[in-house]
Amino acid sequence: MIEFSMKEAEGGTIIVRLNGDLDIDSTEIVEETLLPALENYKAATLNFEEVPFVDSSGMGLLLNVVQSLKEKGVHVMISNVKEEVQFVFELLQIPEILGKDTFI
Amino acid sequence: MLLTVEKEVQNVTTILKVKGLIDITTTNIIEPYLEEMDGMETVILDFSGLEFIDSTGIGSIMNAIYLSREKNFTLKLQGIDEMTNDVFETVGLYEILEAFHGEVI
Amino acid sequence: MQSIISKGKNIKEAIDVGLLLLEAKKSEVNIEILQQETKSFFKLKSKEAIVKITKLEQNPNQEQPYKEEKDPIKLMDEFLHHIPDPGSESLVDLKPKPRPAPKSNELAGKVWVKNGELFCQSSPTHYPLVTIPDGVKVYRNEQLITEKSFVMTDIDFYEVQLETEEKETVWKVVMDPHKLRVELHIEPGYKITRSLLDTEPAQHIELMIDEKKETYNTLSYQEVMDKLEELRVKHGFHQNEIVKAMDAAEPGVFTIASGIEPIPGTDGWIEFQINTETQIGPRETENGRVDYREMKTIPNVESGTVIAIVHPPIPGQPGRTVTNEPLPAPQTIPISVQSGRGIAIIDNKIIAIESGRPHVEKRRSIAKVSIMQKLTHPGNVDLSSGNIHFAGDVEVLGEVSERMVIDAEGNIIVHQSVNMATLTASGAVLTHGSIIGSDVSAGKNNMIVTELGHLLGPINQDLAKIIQLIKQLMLSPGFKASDFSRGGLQPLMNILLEKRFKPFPALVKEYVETVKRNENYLSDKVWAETAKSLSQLFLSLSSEAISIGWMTELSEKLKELHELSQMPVEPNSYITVPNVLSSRLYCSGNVTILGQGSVNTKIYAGGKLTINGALRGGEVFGRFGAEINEAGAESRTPTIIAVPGDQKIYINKAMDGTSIKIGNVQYKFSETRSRVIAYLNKHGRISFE
Amino acid sequence: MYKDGMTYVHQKNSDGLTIMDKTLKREINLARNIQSQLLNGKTPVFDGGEVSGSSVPARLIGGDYYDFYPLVNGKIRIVIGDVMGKGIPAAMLMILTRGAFRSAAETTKSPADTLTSMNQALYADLRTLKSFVTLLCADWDPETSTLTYANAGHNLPLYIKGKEQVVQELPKIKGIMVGGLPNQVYNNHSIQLHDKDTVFFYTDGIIEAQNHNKEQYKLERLVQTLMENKQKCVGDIEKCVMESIEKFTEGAPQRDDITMVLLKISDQKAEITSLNSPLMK
Repeated sequence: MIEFSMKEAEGGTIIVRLNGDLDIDSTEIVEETLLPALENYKAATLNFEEVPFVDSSGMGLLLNVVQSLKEKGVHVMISNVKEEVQFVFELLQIPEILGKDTFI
Repeated sequence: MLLTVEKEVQNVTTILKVKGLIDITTTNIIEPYLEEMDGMETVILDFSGLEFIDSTGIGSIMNAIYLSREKNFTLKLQGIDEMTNDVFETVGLYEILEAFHGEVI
Repeated sequence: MQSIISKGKNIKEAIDVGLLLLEAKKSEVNIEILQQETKSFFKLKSKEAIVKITKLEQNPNQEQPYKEEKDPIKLMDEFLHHIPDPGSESLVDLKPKPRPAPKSNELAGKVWVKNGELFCQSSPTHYPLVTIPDGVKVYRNEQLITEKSFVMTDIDFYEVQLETEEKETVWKVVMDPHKLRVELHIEPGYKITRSLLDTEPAQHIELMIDEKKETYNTLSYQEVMDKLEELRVKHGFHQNEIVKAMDAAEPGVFTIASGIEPIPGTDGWIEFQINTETQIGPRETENGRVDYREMKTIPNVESGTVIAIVHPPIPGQPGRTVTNEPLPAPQTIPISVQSGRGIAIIDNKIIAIESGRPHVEKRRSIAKVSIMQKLTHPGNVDLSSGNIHFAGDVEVLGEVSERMVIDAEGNIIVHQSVNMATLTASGAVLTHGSIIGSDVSAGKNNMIVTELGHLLGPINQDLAKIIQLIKQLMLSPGFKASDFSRGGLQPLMNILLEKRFKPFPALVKEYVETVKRNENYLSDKVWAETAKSLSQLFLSLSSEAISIGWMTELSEKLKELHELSQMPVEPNSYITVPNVLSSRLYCSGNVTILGQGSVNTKIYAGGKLTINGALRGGEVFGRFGAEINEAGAESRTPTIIAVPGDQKIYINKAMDGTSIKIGNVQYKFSETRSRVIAYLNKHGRISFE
Repeated sequence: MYKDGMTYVHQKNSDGLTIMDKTLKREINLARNIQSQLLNGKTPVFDGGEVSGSSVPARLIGGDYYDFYPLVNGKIRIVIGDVMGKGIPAAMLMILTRGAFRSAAETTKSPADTLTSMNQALYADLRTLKSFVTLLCADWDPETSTLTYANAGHNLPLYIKGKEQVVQELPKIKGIMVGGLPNQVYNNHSIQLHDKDTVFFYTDGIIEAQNHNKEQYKLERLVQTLMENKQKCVGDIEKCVMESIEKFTEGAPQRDDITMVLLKISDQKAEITSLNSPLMK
C-alpha cells in the first residue's frame, strides 16, 4: 500500500513524495488519484526515498505512469531511489527504458 | 666343537678358515674373530671346510661385510662350494658384497 | 728431523697450530700440505686442512735446489697470503708440489702448468706468454688481468681463479586433477669443479681447463613419503620409481603412484535380427553407366517377426584414485526405443505387428522403430490417378507428371521421370528417370528438426537469461515478491519481454509457426508440446499464473531438444537421381546425381553432394562437402557451389566463371581449372591443394 | 623379596623347574598362540582358484611368515618369507615383517613395489638388529590367470603344470634380501597359469628337514610328493607334503621352520566383475 504527499515547487514543478511499497495494491491509488493529479504540471519529481520495496506490478505501474505523463507533455524525474530498489530497477534495465536522465 | 676357525695373519691380510657348520649355535664363535680386524687391509673368509650354513650364518657374513666398511678392510670370500654358492646367490649376498667393494676369489 | 701433522679449519690455521707446537718460525720449517680444506656441498663431508710440518736442518739449501731462484718458503708465504677467505667460492689449488727439477737452460723463457699450478722461468731473452681462455680469471698481484694473453714473470704473484658451479636438488610432486597419477619431477643437484690441466713447458701456452661434474641427488625417501602423505596419496605407490628417482643422476619425471582408471561400460544398444540395410543405391557398371536394376531391394518383414532385441547398458567398472577414493565409471545410457506404427515392444523385443519394411531412425540414444507400408502405383501419377499421400513408402512404376504431388512418410521411388511435380518424403527419394522443373525434398522431418534446432539455440539462451534474472530479482532485498503468489510472473514477464528481450517473442513465434506448419512431419509430440508451452508463456497475454518452476522445466526440455537436433540421424535420408533440370532438391542427407548432371537447379544437401556428371548453372550446397566432375556453363549462367567453412570442394574441371563459396568466402574462377580441391586455410582464405 | 609381575623369582618347585622357567614357558606359549593366529588367519576365497598356507615352527615359535592380501582390483597378493634366525627374536621380526607387508600391500601397485616398500620400511631396523628377511611376493590375478611375482632373496616357488605333468621352478628372478641394502629396486616377472596348475611357495626348512641320520628331505622328495598328489585340492596336497616330511624325519627335532603356501587354478571360471572381488571366509 502506498501513500503520497505533494508539494509545488518553482517553475510549474510538482514534487511527489511516495511513502510505502510500490506493489499491486498501489495500482488504484496511482492510476486513479496520482496520475490525474500530475497531468497539469510541466514537470513532476517522484521522490522514492520512502519506498522500500517494489514488485513487478509496481514496476509496470511506474512505467505506465512515466509513459502516460510523457505523452501529456509532463517531464518526469525520479529521485532518491533506495539502493535495494535501484538494484531491482537495474536488473530490469528500467533506467535504459525510461532514459538514464530520468533518475536523479 | 661344531665350528672351528683358523686364523692366519700375513702382514695386513688375515685369512679365517672356517671349518664345520655356521648356524645359530656357532655364530658366537666366528663373530669375535671378525671384531678384531683393526688395521687389516684384507680379510679372507675361507669356506672350503664349511659343511653347512643357515640363515643365521648368512647374517654373520653380512655383519662381516658391514664391518669391512667400518674397519676399512676388503672382505674376500673363497672356497665356496656349489650348494653354499646357490644359497648366497639366492639371498643376494654377492650384490651386498659388491656394494661394499668385497669380492669372491 | 722433527715433523708433526697438524689440522686446521684452513691451511693457514693448520700451519699456525703446527708452528706453535714445534715452536718454530715459518722460515725454519718445510710445509707439506696433505689435505686441502674442502667446503663440501654437504656440511658433513667438509674436510679439515691437514699439513705436515718438518723442522729443517741448519742448512736447508741442500734439500732445496731452487733456493737461489726463489725461496720456497717465501713462495709459500705468498700463497698463504692469497689463500681465499673461507667464505669465498673460488678454489685455488695450494698444494706446493716439489718443483720439477728441469735443467734451467731447457726451461728458460718457458711457462707450464703442473699439478694445476702455473709455473714459469724467465729468461733474459724471452718472456713466456700465457693465453687466458673464457671463464678463467688470472690475477697478477691481486689485479685481474684483462688482456687475452699476458707475459708472465717470476717476480710477480699469479693466481688462477676457476669457478665452481653448484646447484641444489630441485624436486616436486605433481598430482593430476583426476587423482589418477602422481609424478615426481626431479633435477638432481650437482657441483662442477674446474681445475687447470697440466701443460708441457712452452714459450706460449693457453690455459686448459678440466671440468668435473658430480651429481648430488639429495632427495630422500622420507621427503617423498611426507609429500605423498600431505597430498593424501594412499594407494597405488610405485616404490621402485621412488627409489629410482632418489638415484637419478639426470633430471627426470617418475610416476610414483597411479590409480586405477575406471573401465567405461557400454551404452544400451539395439541388436537387429534382420537386415535393415537400405542405404545401397544403384550401382555404377564398369563402363561408367548406371545399372538401376542392381538396386538393392529393401527388406520386408512379416507381422510377428522379432525385428530387434533391445540391450540394456552394461555398467563400467569403477576405478580408484591414488587417494583411495572410488572413481565411478562414466554413466552408461540406456537406449530409449519409441514404437512407431506397426511396432510392439514386448519385454526387450521389438516386434513387427504389421508386415512391411522395418524403418529405424536413431538419434543418439533415442531410436524410433516403425513398419513402413508400401504403396506400389502401377502406372503414372497424373490427373487421372490424383496426388498420392501415403504414410509409408511409395513406389511409382511410371512417371510423375505436371503439378502432381507425392507425399510419403517413407521413401519415394519413381521408375520414370518426374516432370513439374512435387515430391516430399521423410525418407529417401530415388528416381530412375530425370527430374525436370520439380521440387523434391527428402528427409523433410530431419530438415525441420535442424531448422527448429537453429531457432531453439537462441530461444533457450534468452529463456535461461530470463530465468536467471527473475531468480536474481526474487532474491534482491528491494523487490517485493509477494505478488507472484497472486498475479504470477506475468506482469514482470511483460516488462521483460517488452523492454529487455524485444526480439524474443518474434523468435518464439517463428518456432511455434514452424512447428505448426510442419506438424505432419514431426511425429514426436514433444515439438508440439513445447511450442504450446512457449506460446502460452510468451505470446498470449493470459493472466494464468506461471511459476518459475514451470519455466525451468521448459528450459530443460528445450535444451534437450536443442541437443537432440544437433545429433546426426542414422540412417539419414538421401536423394539419388540420374539427371535434374531446373528443379529444387532439398535433402537432410546426401544428394547424388549419377547421370549427365544438374542444370539450373538449386540443391541443398545436408550430407555430401556428389555430381558425377556436369553442373551447369544453379546454386548447390553440400553440408559435408561437394564433389563435382565438371562445373560451369558455356552460356555463363551463374554456377555457385557452396560448402561450410570446414569442408572442401572437389571439382575435376571448373570452367571459368564458376563460383565457389566456402563458409562466407567466395571465389570466382577466371579461367578453366582442372582437379580443383578448394578449402579454407587458417587465415580464412580459399586455398587450393 | 620384592615381588612384582616384572620380576622372575628363582625358586625351585617340585619338578625341578624354576618358577621363572614356568612363567617364561607360559609366555612363549601365549606368543606362539598369537603368532599362529596371525599366520592361520583368513584365507581368501575367490573364483578361478584356491589358496592355502601353513607353517610349522622348528621350536615353540618360528620366524617364517606367509600372508594373503586381497587387493581392490580383485587380485590376491601372496607373500612368503623367512626371517633370519630362530625362536623369539625371529618371531618378533616376523611380526614386524607382517606389519610392513600389510601396509605396503595396501598402497603399492605390484609385488616388486611391495618389496621395495618393505625394504625401505624395514632396512634400518633389520640393520640395527643385524638380521634380514628373505621374501617372495606374488600377485594372482584371477581375471587374466596371471601370476606376477618379485623376489627378495627367497627360494623360487615350484610350478606344477597340471597339463604337462611336470614340476619346475618358476622362472628365475633375482633380488637382494630385505634388510641387505637400502634403496633396492625389485623387478616383477609374470607367467600365465592354466587350469589345474599349482604353484608351491615354500621356505627351505622343508628341503632341509633332517631325519635321525642327518639326511635331508631334499628337493627331489618334495617334487616327488607334489607329483604324486598334484590332482588333489590345495588342502590335501598340503597335508600330504606335511605327512611325507613327518614320515621322513620320524619325529627328529628340526633346525628350521617349515612353511608352504599353495595356489591352485581351477577351471570353474566364473564371470569376473567388480562385484566379486575376493571375500573373506
